[in-house]
Amino acid sequence: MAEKDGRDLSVTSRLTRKELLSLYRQMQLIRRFEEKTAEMYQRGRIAGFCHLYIGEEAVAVGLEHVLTNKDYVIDAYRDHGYAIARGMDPKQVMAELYGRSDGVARGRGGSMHMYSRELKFFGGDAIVGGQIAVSTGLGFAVKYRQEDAVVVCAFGDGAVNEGTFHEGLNLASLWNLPIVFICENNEFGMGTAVSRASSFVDLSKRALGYNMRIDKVNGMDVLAVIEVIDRAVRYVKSEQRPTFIEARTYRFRGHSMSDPQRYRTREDVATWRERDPIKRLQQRMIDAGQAAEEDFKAIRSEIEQQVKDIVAFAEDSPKPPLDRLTEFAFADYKAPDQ
Amino acid sequence: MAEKDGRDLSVTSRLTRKELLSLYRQMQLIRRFEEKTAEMYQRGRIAGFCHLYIGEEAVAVGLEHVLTNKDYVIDAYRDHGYAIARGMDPKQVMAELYGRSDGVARGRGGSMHMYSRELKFFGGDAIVGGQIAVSTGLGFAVKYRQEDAVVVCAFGDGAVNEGTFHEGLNLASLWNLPIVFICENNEFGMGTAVSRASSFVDLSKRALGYNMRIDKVNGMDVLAVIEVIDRAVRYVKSEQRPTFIEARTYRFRGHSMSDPQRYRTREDVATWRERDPIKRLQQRMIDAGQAAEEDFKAIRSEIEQQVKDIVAFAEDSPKPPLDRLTEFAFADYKAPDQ
Amino acid sequence: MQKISMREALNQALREEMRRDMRIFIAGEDVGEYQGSFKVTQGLLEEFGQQRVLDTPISEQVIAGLGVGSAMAGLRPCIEFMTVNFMMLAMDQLVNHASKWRYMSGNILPVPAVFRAPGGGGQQLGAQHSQSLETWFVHAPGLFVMMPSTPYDAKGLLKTALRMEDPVIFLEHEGLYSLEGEVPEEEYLLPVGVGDIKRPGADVTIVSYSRMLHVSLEAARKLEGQGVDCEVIDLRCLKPMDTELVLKSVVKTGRLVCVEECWRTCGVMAEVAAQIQEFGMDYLDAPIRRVSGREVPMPYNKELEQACIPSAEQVIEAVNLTLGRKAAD
Amino acid sequence: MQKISMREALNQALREEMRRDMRIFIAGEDVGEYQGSFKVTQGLLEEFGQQRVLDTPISEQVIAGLGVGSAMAGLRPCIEFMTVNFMMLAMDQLVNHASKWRYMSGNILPVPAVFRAPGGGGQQLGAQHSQSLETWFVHAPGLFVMMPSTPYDAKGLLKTALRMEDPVIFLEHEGLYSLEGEVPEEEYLLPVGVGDIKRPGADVTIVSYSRMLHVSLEAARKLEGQGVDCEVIDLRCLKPMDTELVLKSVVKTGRLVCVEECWRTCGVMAEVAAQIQEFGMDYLDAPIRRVSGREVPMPYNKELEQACIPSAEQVIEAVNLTLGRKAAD
Ligand SMILES: Cc1ncc(C[n+]2csc(CCOP(=O)(O)OP(=O)(O)O)c2C)c(N)n1
Ligand SMILES: Cc1ncc(C[n+]2csc(CCOP(=O)(O)OP(=O)(O)O)c2C)c(N)n1
Ligand SMILES: [Mg+2]
Ligand SMILES: [Mg+2]
Repeated sequence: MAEKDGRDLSVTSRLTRKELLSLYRQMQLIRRFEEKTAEMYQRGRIAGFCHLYIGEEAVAVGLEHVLTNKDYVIDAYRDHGYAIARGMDPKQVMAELYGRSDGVARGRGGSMHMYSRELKFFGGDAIVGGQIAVSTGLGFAVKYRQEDAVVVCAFGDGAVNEGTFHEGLNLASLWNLPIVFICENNEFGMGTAVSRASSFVDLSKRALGYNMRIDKVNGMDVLAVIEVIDRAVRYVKSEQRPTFIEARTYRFRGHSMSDPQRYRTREDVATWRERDPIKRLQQRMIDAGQAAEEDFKAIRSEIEQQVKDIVAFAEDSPKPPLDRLTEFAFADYKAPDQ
Repeated sequence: MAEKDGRDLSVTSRLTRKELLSLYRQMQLIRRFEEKTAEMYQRGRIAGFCHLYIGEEAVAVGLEHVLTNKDYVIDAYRDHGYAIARGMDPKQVMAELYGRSDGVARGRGGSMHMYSRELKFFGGDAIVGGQIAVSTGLGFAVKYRQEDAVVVCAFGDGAVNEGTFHEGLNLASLWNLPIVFICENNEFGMGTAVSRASSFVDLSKRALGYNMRIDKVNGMDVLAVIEVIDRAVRYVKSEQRPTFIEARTYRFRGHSMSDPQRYRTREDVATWRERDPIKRLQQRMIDAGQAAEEDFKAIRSEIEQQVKDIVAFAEDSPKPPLDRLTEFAFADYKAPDQ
Repeated sequence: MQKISMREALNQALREEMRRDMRIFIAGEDVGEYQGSFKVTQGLLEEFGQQRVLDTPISEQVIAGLGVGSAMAGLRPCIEFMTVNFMMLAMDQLVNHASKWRYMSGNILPVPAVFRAPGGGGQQLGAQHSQSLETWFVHAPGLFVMMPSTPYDAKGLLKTALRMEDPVIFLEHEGLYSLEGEVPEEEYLLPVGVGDIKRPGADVTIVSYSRMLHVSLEAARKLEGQGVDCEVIDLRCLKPMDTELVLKSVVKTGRLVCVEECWRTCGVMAEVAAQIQEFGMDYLDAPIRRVSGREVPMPYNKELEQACIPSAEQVIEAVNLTLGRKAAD
Repeated sequence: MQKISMREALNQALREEMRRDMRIFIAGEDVGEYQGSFKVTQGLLEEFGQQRVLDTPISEQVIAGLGVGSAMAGLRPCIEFMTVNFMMLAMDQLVNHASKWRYMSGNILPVPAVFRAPGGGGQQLGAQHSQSLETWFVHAPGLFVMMPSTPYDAKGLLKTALRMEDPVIFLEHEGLYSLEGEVPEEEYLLPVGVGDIKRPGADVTIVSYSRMLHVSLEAARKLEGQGVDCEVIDLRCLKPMDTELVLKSVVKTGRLVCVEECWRTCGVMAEVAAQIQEFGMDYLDAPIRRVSGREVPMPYNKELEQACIPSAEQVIEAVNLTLGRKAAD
């Protein structure tokens, strides 16, 4: 097992001020994007299930700092943050939430279904654990074509109990697929605490049965995430073996938009809010004299404008025309001879 | 982990000559039953898939030596040996293979589907790993009714790679279900060697992720099986926790009746035949002066007669009447009001 | 009579049966502490305790297997799938196991288990969360399938289901949980496989079930204004299916429109149409028409989604077609 | 022309397409070293190597997921399930994933994967191993479903399937692998969704597919002796389904008998019957009859099993019924 998170700072200690501010910017953008999403959901502009990434931003942002556009990413339904961190246009992500033609899935997908072929972002899977099975196919393709790339497959603590987790990790290990499995342990699968769903509370132990390298990281610390992912990606590429990482994190909001959250206390949430990954990075930079409060303020106000533009874009985007309802069901095949 | 198999002989050292001979008798009965089954299959009296237990007899017989009729057993499709060891009438098992009315499932089930309600034998599941999911329900019922019993769930090395294995072991551990999971590792799932299907070749390691007691046993030594199962059953009852056991064994015949067996050599099979569990027990008793060749010969000739009677019974059993084809599809409900 | 919601009716059914029969327990994802993702199991953990109301991990195969095994061992499991969409993960336990064990064992191991799940579309939940999969279960022998449209039917059928000796797939519609209706204070059960005439009429028969029953009733009300008197039949149970009742009605009306939310091809109404033309062709004055869910994965966008789900307008159009009041589309 | 078995025809299709397109690979349980449990992949490991012919663990969900993911990433997986019965374990990957991804992603992530499986009854394999599950796939939008009855069709359709841009469920019948038939030496493809008249006739239309096509032909031969001239149509593709061809035939014959091995309720032929009565009622001189698999879990006993599978006698009886030559049963 690799060293504990944050101990080895060989990668992040070399990050420039600009790079650090960029991490801040991305996390803050996701945060504000999600807050805006919640607001527009309350106002009835967005509907369906909608799972916010607030509190967990360091995982996707740290991850994407390491990945390149050669790499592949697949995720569950809590995917807005992943899509934005991957580099997808937040306007198009918002337009998808609005169900509009300019949405990444042209309004067909919705909150749980963000995709980009160019950016190799494969979703957005609303079936818990489904993407783990799919990720083996991505990993196989990378290996088959001998690409210099890794596949990252992210899922929640709840997904660890699905059969797909087991079948997927076994196959990945057996076939030496270049996959980084990341379990975002945010302590709950909907209203069920990890201790009430998993035979080990320490989820990294759930991967013991696959002859696979295991690592853990504090998912509230973007620099720790970068270190651990960097090591993971280098390991996967050099050894041509998959790896499993447990990221400890927390969602500050409910599971989706209508969650009374009786399964946890306000104090629990408050405790975790103190570990806010955005504040943490800010404080760290201030303490190290790398930036001042003004710098962050400036970024935040830029983002305010950006988020306004994002919403305006979605508001203006046309609805998909009704007469194109069945388009995309299939490729265009010649109609059967009559 | 418990001690290695065969080391602690606290239980089997107390076995009487009579008990030991009874173990021999049961293994030999299963062996001859299966050989007869193969013969009658070749003669077209039995059809469909037919998986013989030859070579693996020590596992079911050792197991059943420890279990009582309070306990529950569920197994896969290689189930003739389990059914007989459980105490089911071999005549009715054979009649089932013949598809006759006196069969344990009245000719509806066939080779892969032996059952007995009285003896709490739940099958007989032809879906690899399916019985692992079902066994959690048996375990739950035992616990719910606070019975002084365990559930034994047996499956092959191939089943370890199914999602049901993962979901089942996690739930059993999480809910403290009284289940003994036995993996009969006979080195192959059909034509696929364990090393080509599992990320750990040591299958006991595949259970590491469930916070569960793990044990191993030489499944070719009936006494070792008894020791290990005895410990397991006592553990499950006293701790109210499940346990996992890997039994190393080998099938001397093909996977089912039409298997060219290109995936292994004659030498491999010959090596394992030297470890024949029946011969092993016989030799051990002879070496210990507990019995002579004559004793075994007498038993074998009794069994010859018994097997003849078994076949005669099946041959004479009537075929299920055609007009009762849809019987048993449902309980008898009142027809809808007209 | 009390006027209660479908949600409450189901809750009462569970509560009453659990009081009656200690063998019944409930298990599923978030059915306990969270009170059920659609709150059908609200308060049951409190009343019956952790031993009888169990939150499971997200492990659909083993949730189903828990039902199969415990039922074979003599309990009466009532398993909740968070939605029908996830039953896909459990098809093997439901169809290779639950539906077959009684027969395959020559009648010695029945599986008296109820598998409940909410489903259907209309909430903009996207393609993986808006399905109506009843057809798959109806197709498989050995399963009973119930799909009620009113609080009264829901309570009576669920209570019946929990007393049956065979596996029952009990499907609820997410869009109906808040629907209110009259339910007797005193105990009652409903028979298995018996449809119900929800609105008598003379001109055209409309057959439906679950949420589409209400769409059919809406269409019937509107058609009344146009002088068309529709008889609206609720199948309630899909297996066994009371096509006798439909046939009787068709003998009277000579016209049949079938309304379902599920996909058309090989859907529930394909069976109704196939049977009615076989046994009632002489009585039919027009071809049987089906109004079904559009055959695409459900789109998220609201207007697109609504266009996929049968509407009263579509039902009216189909009725008019069978009456020859407009040209075929 | 060569005369080869269905098994060999399928093997040729795989071989030719794999030579043509490096993106194609084969994966499944025992497809490589064991040469396939029904020997369809015989010799392919030898020719194409371990990189392109892969034995998998017994993990149906991930076998299907491997197909979905690699197809989205640009490969052309040809996944073999050991039998269709085990596809139940993969329904979520096939229907919640493969069938939906193109649409759900607004057309950016198609899933060009072929999922093959043998199936059907008649070998005394018992209830869990004798099923015909095509209906489930036909019901789900986003999937193509092929189910050929001859070596010629099998080869042409499988080659086509491997060149398509969408997921194809390709179902083979265990009872047909050894069936021989003429197959051209030169390359050919078959169009998608086009049925085939396997025997022209004037009096009654019999529609079928897969092994039941041969039972239908046998019935037609026998009926010829009784002076009845049957047209026998092979659907070949079940989705899209060439009901146009059936309708055209019914316009001519006025009578239709549908023959399927799967369970009747909501089966493939329920759809055919529902469509033909809708669009062809005016041409029908008698109700459409279905001959289907009996609705029980398949029994092991040979006579019971045979009684569950449609026979030529049953088809003849149904044809006679539509001709009014005997009273309805
Ligand atoms: C197969 C399946 N079962 C159940 C659900 C319903 N469901 C949606 S999210 C969720 C909780 C998942 O928790 P986790 O994996 O921890 O992810 P998180 O939401 O915490 O990010 C559940 C049970 C589903 N979508 N898919
Ligand atoms: C779900 C499922 N997949 C595939 C099969 C086909 N199959 C039958 S037995 C078998 C091999 C199982 O091997 P193992 O679990 O080691 O048991 P063994 O036969 O060695 O006793 C396979 C793949 C099946 N019956 N069920
Ligand atoms: Mg979680
Ligand atoms: Mg094995």
